[in-house]
Amino acid sequence: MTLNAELRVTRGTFSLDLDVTIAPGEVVALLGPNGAGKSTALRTLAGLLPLTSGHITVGESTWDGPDAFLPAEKRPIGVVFQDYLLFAHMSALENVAFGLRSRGTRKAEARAAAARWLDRVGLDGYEQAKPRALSGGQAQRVALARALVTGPSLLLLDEPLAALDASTRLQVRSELSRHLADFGGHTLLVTHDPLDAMVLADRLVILEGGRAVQSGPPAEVARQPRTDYVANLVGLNFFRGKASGTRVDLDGGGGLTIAEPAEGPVHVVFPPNAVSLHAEKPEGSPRNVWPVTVAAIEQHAHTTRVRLDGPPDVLADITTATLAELRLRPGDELWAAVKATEVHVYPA
Amino acid sequence: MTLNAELRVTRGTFSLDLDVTIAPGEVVALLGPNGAGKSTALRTLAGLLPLTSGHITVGESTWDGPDAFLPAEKRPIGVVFQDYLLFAHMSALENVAFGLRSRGTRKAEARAAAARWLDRVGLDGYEQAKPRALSGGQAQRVALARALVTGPSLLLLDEPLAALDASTRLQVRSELSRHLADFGGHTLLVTHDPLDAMVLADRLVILEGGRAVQSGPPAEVARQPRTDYVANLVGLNFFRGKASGTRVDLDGGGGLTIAEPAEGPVHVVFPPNAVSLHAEKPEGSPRNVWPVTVAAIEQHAHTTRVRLDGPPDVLADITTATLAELRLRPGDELWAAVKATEVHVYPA
Amino acid sequence: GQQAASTSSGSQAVTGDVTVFAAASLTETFTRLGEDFEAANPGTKVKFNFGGSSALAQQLNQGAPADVFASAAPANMKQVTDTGTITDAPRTFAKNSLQIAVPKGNPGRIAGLADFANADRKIALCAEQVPCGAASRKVFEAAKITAAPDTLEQDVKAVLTKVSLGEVDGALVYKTDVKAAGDKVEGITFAESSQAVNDYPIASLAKAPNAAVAKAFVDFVLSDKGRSVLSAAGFDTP
Amino acid sequence: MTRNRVRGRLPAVLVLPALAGLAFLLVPLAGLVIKTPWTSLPTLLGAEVGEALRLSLICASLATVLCLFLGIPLAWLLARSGLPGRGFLRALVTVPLVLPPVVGGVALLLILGRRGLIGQHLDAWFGISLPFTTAGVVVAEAFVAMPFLVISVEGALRAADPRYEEAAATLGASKWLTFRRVTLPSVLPGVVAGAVLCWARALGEFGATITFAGNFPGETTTMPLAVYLALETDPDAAIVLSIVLLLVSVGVLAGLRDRWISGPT
Amino acid sequence: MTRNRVRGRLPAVLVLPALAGLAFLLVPLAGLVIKTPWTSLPTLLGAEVGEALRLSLICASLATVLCLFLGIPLAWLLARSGLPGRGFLRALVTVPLVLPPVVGGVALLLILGRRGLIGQHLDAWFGISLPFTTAGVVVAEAFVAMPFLVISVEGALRAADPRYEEAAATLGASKWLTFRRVTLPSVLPGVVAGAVLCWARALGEFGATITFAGNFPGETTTMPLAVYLALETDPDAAIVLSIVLLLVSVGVLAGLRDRWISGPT
Ligand SMILES: Nc1ncnc2c1ncn2[C@@H]1O[C@H](COP(=O)(O)OP(=O)(O)OP(=O)(O)O)[C@@H](O)[C@H]1O
Ligand SMILES: Nc1ncnc2c1ncn2[C@@H]1O[C@H](COP(=O)(O)OP(=O)(O)OP(=O)(O)O)[C@@H](O)[C@H]1O
Ligand SMILES: [Mg+2]
Ligand SMILES: [Mg+2]
Repeated sequence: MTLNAELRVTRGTFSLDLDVTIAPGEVVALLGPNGAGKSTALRTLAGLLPLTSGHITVGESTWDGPDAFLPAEKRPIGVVFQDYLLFAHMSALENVAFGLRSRGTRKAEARAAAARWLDRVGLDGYEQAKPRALSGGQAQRVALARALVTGPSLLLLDEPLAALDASTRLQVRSELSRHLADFGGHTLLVTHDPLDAMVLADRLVILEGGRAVQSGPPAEVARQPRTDYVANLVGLNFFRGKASGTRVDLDGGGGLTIAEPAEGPVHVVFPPNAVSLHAEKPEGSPRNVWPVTVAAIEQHAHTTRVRLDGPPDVLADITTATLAELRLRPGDELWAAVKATEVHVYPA
Repeated sequence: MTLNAELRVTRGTFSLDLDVTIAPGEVVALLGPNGAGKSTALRTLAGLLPLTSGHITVGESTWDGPDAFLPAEKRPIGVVFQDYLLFAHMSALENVAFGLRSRGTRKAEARAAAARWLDRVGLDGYEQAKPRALSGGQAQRVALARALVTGPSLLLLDEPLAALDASTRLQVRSELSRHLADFGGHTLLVTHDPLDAMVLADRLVILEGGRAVQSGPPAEVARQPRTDYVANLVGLNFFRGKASGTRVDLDGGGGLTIAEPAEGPVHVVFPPNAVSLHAEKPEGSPRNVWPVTVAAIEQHAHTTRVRLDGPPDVLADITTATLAELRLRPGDELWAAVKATEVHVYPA
Repeated sequence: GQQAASTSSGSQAVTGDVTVFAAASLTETFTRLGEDFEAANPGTKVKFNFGGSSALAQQLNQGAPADVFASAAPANMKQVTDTGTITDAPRTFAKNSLQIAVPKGNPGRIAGLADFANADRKIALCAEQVPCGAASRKVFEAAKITAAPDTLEQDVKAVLTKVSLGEVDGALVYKTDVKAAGDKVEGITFAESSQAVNDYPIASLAKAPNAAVAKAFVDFVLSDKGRSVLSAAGFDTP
Repeated sequence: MTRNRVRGRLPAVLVLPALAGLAFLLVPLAGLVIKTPWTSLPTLLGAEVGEALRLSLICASLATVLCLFLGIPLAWLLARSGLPGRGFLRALVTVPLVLPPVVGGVALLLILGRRGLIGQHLDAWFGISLPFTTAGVVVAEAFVAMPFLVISVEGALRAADPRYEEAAATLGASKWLTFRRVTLPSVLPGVVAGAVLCWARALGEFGATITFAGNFPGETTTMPLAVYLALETDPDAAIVLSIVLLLVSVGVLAGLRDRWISGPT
Repeated sequence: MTRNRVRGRLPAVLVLPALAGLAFLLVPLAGLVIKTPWTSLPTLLGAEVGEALRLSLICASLATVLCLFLGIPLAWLLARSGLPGRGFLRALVTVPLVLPPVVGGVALLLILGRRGLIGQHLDAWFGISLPFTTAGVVVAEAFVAMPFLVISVEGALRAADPRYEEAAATLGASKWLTFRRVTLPSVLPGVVAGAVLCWARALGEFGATITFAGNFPGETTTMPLAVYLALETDPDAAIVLSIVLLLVSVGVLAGLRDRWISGPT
């Protein structure tokens, strides 16, 4: 029972045009910039926004199409909304039990199952709390439990972990990952966190401006981003250019030498920690060396990220030791160097 | 005009007891697990939740105390709420202009300033959109612009970047960082993202269960976490133990050899990429070697994280090459090794 | 007051407005009388305030700016004279007596007052607090009948509505009302009706803003002209 | 430790008209209370008044229940169903408000009376006759009071965020379950406000009741009817009776409301 | 391309009572309309009826405006101020609903009449006398209709999320500005519902008006009073007049509402 959807819908000036297929047991992560249409896509799958054209079919049954529309309450779905939409007058327990109750489970049973799920998301002891007396992260976990408890065959999760703190996120993510592994249904996960996507998803779909711009297994997408957004997401320096042999002329100006020859329009990526910075023009092995100006410096937990104006502009991650040695300040003029073997090139 | 606060307040069964001091121009990041009381602390500073005891003073003036209470509308603050609370019947522009209008700015001027701020947060073209027609991340940026536009002397930001996509987050973060650098006021930033905290804050305060458990400059907190939550946040393996000389007996079982001798109760940390994994017990330089079992494997963008059961339990980051070589699966028995020089020890 | 009936356009020309508070049941006749009065006395204008007699009495006692009060019952007139708002002796300008009213075709086959004791028939009467109810009681006492009403209405019109819609088989109302109801209601006269004749008193107010016209209007109502209008509507005149 | 929690002064621009409004509503009542010859109270409070009061309370409460049963679904239909011509229907619903109550009573008689369009069949087939019965009082009061409930609840429904209903639908809840467990609780303050209006209006109903149901002590004589008739003979007594009615009503409403009225906290 | 968008059947458990409710309200009106001798309409619609209709519309609208000015702040006071004894005040506000309108008129006379507690001073000092004037009609209608507005708006305020007001406060908005620009727009459907009830009730007001303002054609004779007088002389005419009033009211409400009534979208 594969889910097959051609989602075409218009909301004001925005239009969505996205084809998705989700195999049973598959977890697809939908990523994209704000306003790309991720929540809109989820709403169409949930039956809250009828398609203008296109269709949604699951196995033999049509959920949305030219002459059929299955309303939301008839679809076997579980949704975590971006803003949770917990029922304010019900306790956390009642919120979670609601889906079971409305599908006919007896009260005691529904409450027991709800309590188990609250426990699984780390909210043991908050059964009786009303949503307004919950913190943001607690509320989000109630929303997640509410969506999962009914065992739906399509899970639609809109940034389900965004409000969780670092360690709860780790726990809930692994709880969710365990659940999804056992779960034969379809999952569509919207997230802005590349780690969530990498850890949870079997396949990524990148949406920009209502259109899919890239899709594939997480590792492949991470290795070969096709847009600035994706490169940013996976943390790579990304350029478009024209290759001839071992030389790539970059569209934004400047050029790079590569290890394996290529021809025609290509994408070029290398990680920030492949960039070394030098006060004097370095000699020797790195085959790409060019002058840069420091634009900004950001201190991360264990490294320092330096934003450099080129051309080409690059990001460099340097160690605290290097930072101390170079005494960087915005405006400083330096030399950037990248080994040709660290540069990955693939056809555009 | 330093902000000086002793925040003591009770909400249901939860009680907050937090002392904060923020110097002019300083950005303090408040971090902590869900339900730690971060939003509650912000509400007290905003004047939306009167203190039970304690006080809030800014320079000479008392905002809250035994015999004075300055209501929210009299405090020169700007707040981004965790759930935005945009006014649904006003356009994005009107939302942002509202604070200026209520402080007496003339209409045309307020709208011009609001439009500038919408532009700064990347929402050029969305001036007339109503909040319900905005995506989650767009709405959050409107909320941020609304809080910043009035130039308040105390900024209270409750996870202001949580809903932003990776690249917008980068832009807005640097826009915010530029703004905060020019800004002589006080900023309290709640976030779950260590990177936001590191990049934006001058000082971190870690809140757990309503109490501050650690505080200090970002780099220091990142180097010497004092709780599991903080270690998790900054991505380090963290243990408590008792040192005598170059040996530390860990509280959870097992022991480690360290490079610099120490005595008494200590904390021990080392990064996941300092752990190497071996199929056979390795000989030679690493001074800490112990048998482990693979509990879970997570694929990240450019590395693989392996969760290992010890004792001691550790996280290891390995390259894709090592992963391929070892063909890891949960349940495999391996040897973990960490060089003594990579282990950082400091008094508990 | 027979002699006073001679006032007309001639001798003492009166001008100005006169405000008359009159019982609602007098709406039709007094509107006519007002027009006739204005025609007979050019330069005068009659303003009416029709309402329930008791409500009018309340208004007058609260200082309403009126010149003349025409009540449907002596009791309401007394409420006003008691407070000194009216100092003149009120004069009776019309009388009314009861009739049995039945729906068109008399589906309940009411023959006379005796049928009002029959519990199977739907009967409407006025409540005892209002004049027609008080009159009804006197009638039944005189006829030695214990009536079995289903409802005690707040005024004659309400009773009449129920008769004309066929909700009740019979009711006691004033002759004038049966007449006004036209062909939807049939009237049956009965002997005891003479036992309970209702008087309609009229008087001008002590502080009447326009005492001369007020007096002229009262006289006009009591004149032959006035009587003919009243009797055309079915009232008995004194 | 008591802390001084002055939350800023209330704005005069709101407080002054609010107080003026309060005065406008309450001073006339104070006038009534002051001018009332309270000495006559004991003699007035006979069994008949008790009877009328009891009947009033029962009928108003039953009418309110009837209105809740019919009116809440109607409000939902107007607010949520997407029915064409709703604007017009909504305007029609207010009609019993505008209709002079006596005419409303006549309208009810035309339909439900002995010879009424429906009433004649009710009478012929089931032997049910509403006029001149306590049930008739309930019907008349419900007819007059229902628009208050419908319009209030509809206003509340329109102000409620429909996305919670969508969330309920994704959890498999039918429209009816959603309505019962999600929508209704979230508009409870509006429903309570509507029910209060409805009850109070039914309690004070006079014209339609006497026209449709007549006036027979113990069966259809509610307090307003008693007051009206008392006005004919003894206005002071009428005022005393009104005040008794008011006191009972204020007592009931003041006692009932704070428990039901508050939104989710 | 037209797509079949059946959003699931409407639940019978809601639709059936809704239709029953609708029928309950509308069938009696249909009865009136059917039984009305429409032939008499042209002769009836003379200048006087036009006058009464005009007066009714003007007075009801003015009364509604007065109620909005005084009633919305009062509703705010009851819902938001944290005043002690609000429950009791709220119950008192409903009193003009319960009071038989005639008694309400008497109460107004006792206070604002020429010999009234306040009225005598108004008369003596300013030469203002409300009874028996058009202004008096407005006052009487406002007195009777205001509780509808207050209770509806208060219900809406209670259902509204107070956190938006907190957000406005953090933006430096005074309580008054917050009320005007944040609270009021978010409860607009409730305010509109209240205003509609208020207007319709004022339009149909009879008892208090005739008692306090009397019944002077062109000055205080509104349509319900005209209907009352017509009932005395020609019941059919009264029904025709009522229906004219209804049609006008339905026309106004159906025309006005959809523009104002919807919440934020
Ligand atoms: N009700 C609506 N009416 C008109 N336009 C809308 C509506 N809802 C959303 N939009 C527009 O559609 C676009 C897509 O919105 P959507 O919520 O799907 O984005 P998203 O991908 O979920 O973004 P985010 O990551 O910020 O949540 C946005 O540009 C938004 O402004
Ligand atoms: N209105 C309330 N009544 C009772 N308890 C409350 C209320 N609001 C919050 N709490 C409780 O207070 C605690 C702190 O909540 P708070 O919202 O301050 O957490 P937080 O640190 O902001 O968490 P998060 O990261 O999830 O946003 C929580 O345990 C919560 O359940
Ligand atoms: Mg979204
Ligand atoms: Mg929070």
